[in-house]
Amino acid sequence: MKNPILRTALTLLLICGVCAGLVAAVYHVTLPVTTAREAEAEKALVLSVYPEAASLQAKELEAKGNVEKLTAYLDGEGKLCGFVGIVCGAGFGGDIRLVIAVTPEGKILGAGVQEHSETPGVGSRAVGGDFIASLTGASLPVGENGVDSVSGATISSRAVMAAADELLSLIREEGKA
Amino acid sequence: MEHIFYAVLWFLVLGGLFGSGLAFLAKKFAVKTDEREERVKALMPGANCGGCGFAGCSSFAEALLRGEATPDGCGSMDTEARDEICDLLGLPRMTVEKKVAHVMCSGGCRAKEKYLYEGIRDCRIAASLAGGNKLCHNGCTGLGNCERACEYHALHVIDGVAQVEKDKCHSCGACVKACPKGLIVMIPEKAVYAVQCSSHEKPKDVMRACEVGCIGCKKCEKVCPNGAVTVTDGVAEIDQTKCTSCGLCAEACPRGCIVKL
Amino acid sequence: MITKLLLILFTAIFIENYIFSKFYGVCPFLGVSKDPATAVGMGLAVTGVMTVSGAATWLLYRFVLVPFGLTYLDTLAFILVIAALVQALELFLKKMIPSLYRALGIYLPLITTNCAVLGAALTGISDFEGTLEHFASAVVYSFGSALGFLFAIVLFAGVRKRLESALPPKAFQGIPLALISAGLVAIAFSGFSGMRF
Amino acid sequence: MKKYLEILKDAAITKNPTFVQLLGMCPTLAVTTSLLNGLSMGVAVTVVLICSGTIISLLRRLIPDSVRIASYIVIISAFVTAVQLVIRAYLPAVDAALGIFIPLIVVNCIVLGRAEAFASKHTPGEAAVDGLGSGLGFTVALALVGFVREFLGSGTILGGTPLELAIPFAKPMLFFVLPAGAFVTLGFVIAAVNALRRASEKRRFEKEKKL
Repeated sequence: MKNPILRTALTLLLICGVCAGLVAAVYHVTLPVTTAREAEAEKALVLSVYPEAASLQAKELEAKGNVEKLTAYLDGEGKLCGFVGIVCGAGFGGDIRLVIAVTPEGKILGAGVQEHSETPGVGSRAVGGDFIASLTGASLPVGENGVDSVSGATISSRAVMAAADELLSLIREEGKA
Repeated sequence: MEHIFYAVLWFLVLGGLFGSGLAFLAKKFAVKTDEREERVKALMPGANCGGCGFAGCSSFAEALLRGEATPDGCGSMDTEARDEICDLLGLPRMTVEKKVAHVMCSGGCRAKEKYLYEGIRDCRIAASLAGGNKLCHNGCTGLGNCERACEYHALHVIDGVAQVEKDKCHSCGACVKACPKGLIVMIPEKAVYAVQCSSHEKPKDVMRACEVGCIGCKKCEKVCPNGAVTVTDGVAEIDQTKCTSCGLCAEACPRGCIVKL
Repeated sequence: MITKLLLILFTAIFIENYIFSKFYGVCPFLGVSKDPATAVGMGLAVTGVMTVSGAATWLLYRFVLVPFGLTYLDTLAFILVIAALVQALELFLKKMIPSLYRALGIYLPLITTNCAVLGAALTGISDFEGTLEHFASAVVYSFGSALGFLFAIVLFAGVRKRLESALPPKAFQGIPLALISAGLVAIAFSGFSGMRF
Repeated sequence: MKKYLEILKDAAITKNPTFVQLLGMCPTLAVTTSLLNGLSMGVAVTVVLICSGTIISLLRRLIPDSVRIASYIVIISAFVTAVQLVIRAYLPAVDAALGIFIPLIVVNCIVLGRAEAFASKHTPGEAAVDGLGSGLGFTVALALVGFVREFLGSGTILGGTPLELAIPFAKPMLFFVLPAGAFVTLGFVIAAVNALRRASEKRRFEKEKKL
């Protein structure tokens, strides 16, 4: 290979091609496992928030704005039993992704946190068990119905409540449509 | 399945594009470098210690190529590298005996103190207070400026006086500059016996100040078979070129300040 | 649109500073911040590379990786682009501005392994939309983070200048003292962390 | 065999990437909020170091100098992406904890540093051992910093035994889990290691002097 440019280009070309091939193969093998695991993790989260969902059919609804996913659950005869929404709130340290189960009338059946990056020990108290548990049973919008924020973690608690309220407004729209 | 095909295809394209681009740029922007320069730079010890008086190995190499310096300017280069550079530059082969640092004092705790020094652990600051806390004017204060200056951890302050680990010394001279009292000199590595005192005081003062100070009694000078030891201005010195390391001077010295390294 | 870009710029420099709150690029930061001159030189070189690579990686992602479903290869593609950019910059500087090339010396190839450059490229494409507006915000984000890096490295070079005259215990000399003072500066930066726009 | 042990000791202890060469600071500061994170990051980096070291030293004569860095970094990032995909598929907890810092192993100064300084000049066997050595050295360093930050910052060890057992009435100090705490903790840990190294060197020198 007298021409150095050709030799250099060919070497880098071969290396990139082989590497890409290797990674693509690994991706191809791991893809089914990853998607299966993620779907299962999400189903587990939904069940932890809305146990009855296991026996109902899920109907995917159109999600807007901060609400990333909204599924309605109908029983055998097609009667609407409840909704489960995954909604994102802008917390102190970053996004807080919540999973909330709501009855058609707007009462929260259960709530859980999928992912947050609040400051450990400060913001995380608002995203911890007790405050989220206090949401259960309250009806939306939570601001007026007796759910008070965690002292010292106001931004995070307000983010959680705002996210819940936004889910409600989307559900009300769905309800009318 | 087809994403694997696309992945390989696209990366072949990207790899080829960048590969040829870089190769083309390398040719177009090729800076006319003297190919000897790469070779000489590769032979450098790479310590950038400054012992040769230049800002680092690469500038010393450039000076070599411009002929402004000679290969024996660098002490910490091993001999084969120096020979190859001499051949590359067409100079006669130079032999440079490797020099190592040597502390011209062995007082430390055995040297009495004028006052109790509780200041900052720095020889230069201590020396500014009436020449340091030792009775002996140019005694080692043992606060370790040289130890800190040495990149290769070749110097350690033990029992209050700095001592050199010969095999670790890269003869870069950093310690020589660091010692405020100029107690550190470079002696040939092969030296076996060396004087560890640099006090030019009168015998009476030396006796009062330090247990191992040289009082200039000239016993070593008389006993040395080949005149390598001379006492000048109250302190003995060994001329390493004449010294055959017979060791007679060390035995003869009543103070024990001629030491076997 | 402009205000949104300015907010991104401000956030990237102060709130999510690349050194003090996200830890991208700490190796060159510790290595180069000894002397302010090389710190500025390094900071400018990194700014140039980060901005250009921010744009190039976004375009590569938009027109190659997304349409062909190769998003899992983003790291591989981005690092290839960055390495090629740095190598090209190195050749260019060696020929056109040898003095700057010699001043940067070892730290120029180090830009390839600088976590900040790849970090900016990867964060730039998070919650990705193919719009021109997102392209502008990605480029401004890279430029802002580079300015944050430059600001942090120059600020810290000043701090380290003061550290030279300090006489800590032997074990703390050099990097440990620099790290602890970097920790104190990081406390100051954590004051920004709560701001939301 | 002794040669390999020598390389291993040299890479892991005498030239420890974190405490002696001061490389790989970004993951050391960012990921060591807990001992488990530190360990998983260390293991991931070790795997990448060994694989990339072996391959790079296999190809060392084929790669022309003008694209040397580009080719090394592509090989390294291929292994890193493979490790990332495997972790995302089989170890979700580790993926959640380490997140963005797994792809950043590609630009970890240790990996490319070892590739250029060692792997490109030695045989694959030696490169693999050197990768293992520096990987172990890095993992130990990460584990140490991770332990200190987790114990002081969130008062637990591996998420389990609370702080109160060790020191009565002690409350965890949030500072050590925050970014600023990372800098300070690493500073103190390196200072402690320096002190140990200096003391052992002086003791060794004194012992030699006595011989």
